[in-house]
Amino acid sequence: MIVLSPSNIERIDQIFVLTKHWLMGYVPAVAQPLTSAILSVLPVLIAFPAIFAVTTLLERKGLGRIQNRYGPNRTGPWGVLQPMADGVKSLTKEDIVPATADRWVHFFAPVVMVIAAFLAYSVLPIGRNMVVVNLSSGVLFFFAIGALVEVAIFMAGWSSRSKYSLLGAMRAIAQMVSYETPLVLAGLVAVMATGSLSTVSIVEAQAQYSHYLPNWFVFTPWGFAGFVLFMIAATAESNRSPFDLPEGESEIIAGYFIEYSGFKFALFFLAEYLGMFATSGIAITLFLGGWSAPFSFLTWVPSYLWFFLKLLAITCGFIWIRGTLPRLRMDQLMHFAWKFMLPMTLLNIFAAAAWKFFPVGILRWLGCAVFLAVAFVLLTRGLKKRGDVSVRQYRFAD
Amino acid sequence: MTLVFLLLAAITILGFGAAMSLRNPVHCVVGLTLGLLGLAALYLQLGAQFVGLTQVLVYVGAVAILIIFAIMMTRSSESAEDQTYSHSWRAGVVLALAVFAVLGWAVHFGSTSIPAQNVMPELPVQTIGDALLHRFVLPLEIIAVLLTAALIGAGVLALQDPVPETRGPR
Amino acid sequence: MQPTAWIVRNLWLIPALPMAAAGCIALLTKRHRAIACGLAIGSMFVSFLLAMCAFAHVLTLRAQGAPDLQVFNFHWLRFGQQWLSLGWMLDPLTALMLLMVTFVGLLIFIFSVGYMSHDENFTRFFCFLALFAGAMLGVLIANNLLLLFMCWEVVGLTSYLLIGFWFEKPSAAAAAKKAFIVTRIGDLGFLLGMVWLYAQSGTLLFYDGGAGALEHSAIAVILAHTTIFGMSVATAISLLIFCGAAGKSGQVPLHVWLPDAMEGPTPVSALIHAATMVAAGVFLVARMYPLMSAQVSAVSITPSVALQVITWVGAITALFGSFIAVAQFDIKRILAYSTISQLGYMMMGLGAGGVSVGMFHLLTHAFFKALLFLGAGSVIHGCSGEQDIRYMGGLHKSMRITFYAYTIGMLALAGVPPLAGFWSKDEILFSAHSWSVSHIPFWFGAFAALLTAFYMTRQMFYVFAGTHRAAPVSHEAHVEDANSPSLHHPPAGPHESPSVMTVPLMLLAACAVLLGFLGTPAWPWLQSFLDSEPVTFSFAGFSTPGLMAVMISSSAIVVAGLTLGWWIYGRKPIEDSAASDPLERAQPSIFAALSNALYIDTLYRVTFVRAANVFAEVSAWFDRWIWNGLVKTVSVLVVGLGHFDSFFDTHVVNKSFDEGCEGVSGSAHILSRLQDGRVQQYLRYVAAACIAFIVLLLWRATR
Amino acid sequence: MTPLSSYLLLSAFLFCIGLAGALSRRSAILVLIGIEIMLNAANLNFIAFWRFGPAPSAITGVMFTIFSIAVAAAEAAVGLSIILAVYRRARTTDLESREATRS
Repeated sequence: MIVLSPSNIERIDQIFVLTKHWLMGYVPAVAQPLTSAILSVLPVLIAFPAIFAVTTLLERKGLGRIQNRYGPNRTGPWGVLQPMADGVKSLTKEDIVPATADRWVHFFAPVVMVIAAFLAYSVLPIGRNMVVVNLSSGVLFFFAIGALVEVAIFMAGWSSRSKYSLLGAMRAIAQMVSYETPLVLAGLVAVMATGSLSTVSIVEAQAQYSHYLPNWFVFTPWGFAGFVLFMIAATAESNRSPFDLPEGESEIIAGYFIEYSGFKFALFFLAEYLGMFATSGIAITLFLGGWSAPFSFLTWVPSYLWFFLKLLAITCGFIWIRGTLPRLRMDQLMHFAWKFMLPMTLLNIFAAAAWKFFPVGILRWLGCAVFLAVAFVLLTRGLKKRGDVSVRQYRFAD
Repeated sequence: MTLVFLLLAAITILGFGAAMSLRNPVHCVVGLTLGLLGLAALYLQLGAQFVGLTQVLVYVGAVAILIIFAIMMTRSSESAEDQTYSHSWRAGVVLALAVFAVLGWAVHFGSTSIPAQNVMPELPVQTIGDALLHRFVLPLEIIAVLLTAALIGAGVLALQDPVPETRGPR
Repeated sequence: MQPTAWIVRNLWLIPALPMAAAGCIALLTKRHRAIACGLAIGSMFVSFLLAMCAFAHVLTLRAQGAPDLQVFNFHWLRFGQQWLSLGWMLDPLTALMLLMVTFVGLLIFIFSVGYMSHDENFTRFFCFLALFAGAMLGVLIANNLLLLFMCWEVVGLTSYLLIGFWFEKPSAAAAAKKAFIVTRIGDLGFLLGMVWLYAQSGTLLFYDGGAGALEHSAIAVILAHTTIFGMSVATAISLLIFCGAAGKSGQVPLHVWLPDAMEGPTPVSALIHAATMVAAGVFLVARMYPLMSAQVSAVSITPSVALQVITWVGAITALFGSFIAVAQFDIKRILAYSTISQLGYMMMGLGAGGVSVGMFHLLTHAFFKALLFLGAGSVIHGCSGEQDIRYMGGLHKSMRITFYAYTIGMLALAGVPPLAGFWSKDEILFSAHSWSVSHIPFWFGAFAALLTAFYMTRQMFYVFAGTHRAAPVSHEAHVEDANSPSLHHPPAGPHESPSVMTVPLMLLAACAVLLGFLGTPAWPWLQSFLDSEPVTFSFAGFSTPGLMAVMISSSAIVVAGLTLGWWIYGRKPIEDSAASDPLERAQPSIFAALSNALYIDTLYRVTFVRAANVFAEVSAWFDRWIWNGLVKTVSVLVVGLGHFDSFFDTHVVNKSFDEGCEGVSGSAHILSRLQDGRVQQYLRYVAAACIAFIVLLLWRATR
Repeated sequence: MTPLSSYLLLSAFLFCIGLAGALSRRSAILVLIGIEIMLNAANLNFIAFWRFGPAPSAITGVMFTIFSIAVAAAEAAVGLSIILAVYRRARTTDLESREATRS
């Protein structure tokens, strides 16, 4: 039983950092840069795939509950060993490459994708002093890496020489490119508020507390709007329902990785989830105060735990949405991106800029909120009038 | 450092060379992407972090994707193998080599005088932002106008018969 | 310039509002009658309120003993080195006139709503009317002779438009032209005077903190010079400017337009005669009074030459107008001639007595003359367009209000104590009596007073007494115009006018009665207001030597005139419209002469007009044969040149040019080989060029 | 420590690769790619000069690169849409085919 003295708390919080430094002590000076890099990357390489495994199980069970069934419950107690089983299966499966496929591209596509997905984590501050590289323009780096994914997807879709995969790839790229703009613009708000592109300093800016409550950006009107918009765009970026057209089973069976099987398929699957975690992570970093505790009296809980808790919450949200919302149509998707998301994010940026110029106080808060609300109402009203965006009706078979 | 430089230079040359020499346009685009990434890495190695990342964001994220769309829509990837190089490609290569020779001579001749800075220059993003909004505000505005014009023009050119995927090039 | 009050700074609003209203109305279509008259009357009303503010401001200034002349000048445009600056001023004179003009104008506007109710050009009428009033107000507030002149000219223009309002009637058009041209003659003098004044004093501002044209320095400068006949430049300029005044307010040589102006609608006549146009002339003289009265030796007994001239002209006009008025049959013409004579009175007062005397009469006259005209208008309206007094009569039964109002107006005009006319006219007579130069103007004035009383009585008896003598159909020619009520409803006997017409009448009547008491000798408030002296109330004012005598004698004269009128026309009421006038029976020749306005028009026709025609003929001939010939020859030459040119073009220039084009296009054809749409070809050229360039550079650099 | 000249040589070489491609490819799209490559080579020059130049604090080189990237993006967008328009007419992007050059 350890005593929760401040020093102990500090130790627990920084345990991984301390461990790394302790290990570095044994390494000769020549190899130190490389080793330190490896020691920083390794935890990421271990932790997130593990989370991925857990999440698959969570998703399947959650969806099961939502769809009023049990989900996996055979392997192991309550089916907890299901991820293992899946992993083993996908590793042992035969790796089929279509005869007409473009071998090299077909091979490199999943590799590039996974690399990109992992690269994105290098700027995520998982905990206090726990970031792989603290780039002075980390957010930019994150979005830049996001661009790499698109190329990978295209490679995958095109190299398979199958109309389904090509269509899926094209859909995916169009969608990701269209939603990248609102994603970046929505994220820009936090950067504006902090005045820095470095993820670490963004989190530190949010980690201060004004009695009990932290000043996370999500608690400001523009922050909240930005967070919502960002999450919508992120859902589209990571091709999840309701924006899962690229792999819409009912239309193009599995989209761009229809021709992949076995390990490569697993890689794609992994990359998808890693991408989702990464975008959630950046959302946490930008709006939910990264590893900072939600209440000042909870700061004794280690920071990384907070990060992963938030990540878990957002993941559950993703799953919930996936289980709830049906898929959009392509034109609806595009209309939504260009006619709603883009103007809204721009207005949000305007609001955030105005926020800087008004004196601190409830009045500023209210004014900003009213401005955004009015903008939202007017925009949706206008779009509904023009019939670009409409409330969807569900028609049940009767 | 030199090792890193050689590695990146090799990657870049490899990528661009592939982009310019491969027969299949899609391979060319992949090569181009590789080269662009290498170049971006070179920028990073030179300490221009912001530029490098912008390079990736713009070129890989936008230009390469755009080219991909163009290829897809012009069906260039199914073009016959025999007509990838123009008849006078030799002349082109010769010319290029000549240019390289001249440039190399120029570099060799010119770059003796400049002393090499060993200190890595500091380039925070704030500096760039300030410069953009103070010293370079006029070019910035002009670029903004240019981009708008390009957006509209490209939209008008490309949207003659609207294809769902090609709405407004980014 | 000391911080000026709000009202002084924004005095321009007063004329600007009616003008703006006119502009708005001009944009309306014929259907928007309500908007039109609403706009006009509303604007006029607001100006009236503003005028009251101005008046109050002057009064307060007076109460504080501050200088009650406030100016607001501003640079307008610069030519050469110097600025031409305009401005407006507020002094007792302006304030008083503003109040009068806006008030009377307002009443006349209201009246015309009823009078013009049947006219289809209602909106146009109100547009002109508003513009007219606005221009007049501009004349009043102007602190710059140029600004005044502009507004003056606008007044002239609008008078032209309004007199010729029923232009489809040739006589109206002719009258309009006449008014315009005759006043132009005067304005020419005015313009000359203005230019001369500018040349002399270098400024046209009246008052400019010591630098104005009407202030001692400038006047001293002007006085210093003398011109032909040894009269000082000041006199010359004054006389020239007085020409303008005479033209506008119909002094004798230039009075001919005024009676014809009766062709316009009656409210216009009222406006012209009572409030605006003719008053403008008198006002101008009053405004320029410092210049007019300037003379070299300040302490001389006799007034300046200009004032003497003004007095004489005024006296003659007074007598002249009243003479002619005796023999007229058109109700409005009678009033017109009486206006002429009254204007004469005013001029005489200005000349002999000074600003206050003349302006006092101008003020009272404005009210009762407006009253008379509107009354006449009401009568004409009631008699469905009849204007000839021989075909009226007995209206006192059918048109009670009009009758009483008219009676009051008539008595006031005749100068029966204690009505307004009495006091003002008496002032003038007294000042004429005590004029140092000669007594003749006084006798003229007295006789004119007698005649005035006489012809007004005559008119009264003709119009209201006796029985109604409806016009036979043959007299449609007399009917006012095509648009008049007569066409809309056949003459169904005389009837009282609607209240929109009678209410102004009553208001004016009240003023006509009461206004005189502002200027009684016992309590000469108005005079002192204008001359900015302290006012005292004491009956000692009556004890001025000679005043009582003049008063009694003038009253006696008036009574005599009235009785004479009654004797001739009143005893047995006129039954027959065809019956000739008693005077005519007595003295046919004189009467004919008078009824033809002493043949002045004829005189002008045979002299000036004919001369003009002859000159026109001559110049036409000159034009046709001399200038035209010149032009013809020149044109022939030019055409020949043109032919030569075209020949040259076709055979020399074009040919060579075509050759050139051939060459260019041929070479371009050769060059275009380079520009086949082969992008890479271009690129190669570029690459080669850049190689060459760099090589050149390096080569230059190395050695 | 890599000297400036090596960067310059590299950029010169990349430039020539781009030039050679632009000169010798038939597909308009690939010519465009070649042009992009040349632009990038130039950018590398700017960055290198900024890095090794006498006054790195004057960030003109970086700025120029940023602007040229923006311009290049615009140029790519317009160029590609022109190619699309041409393709609609001539059904080809081959620069040496008569239809493409004519339309």
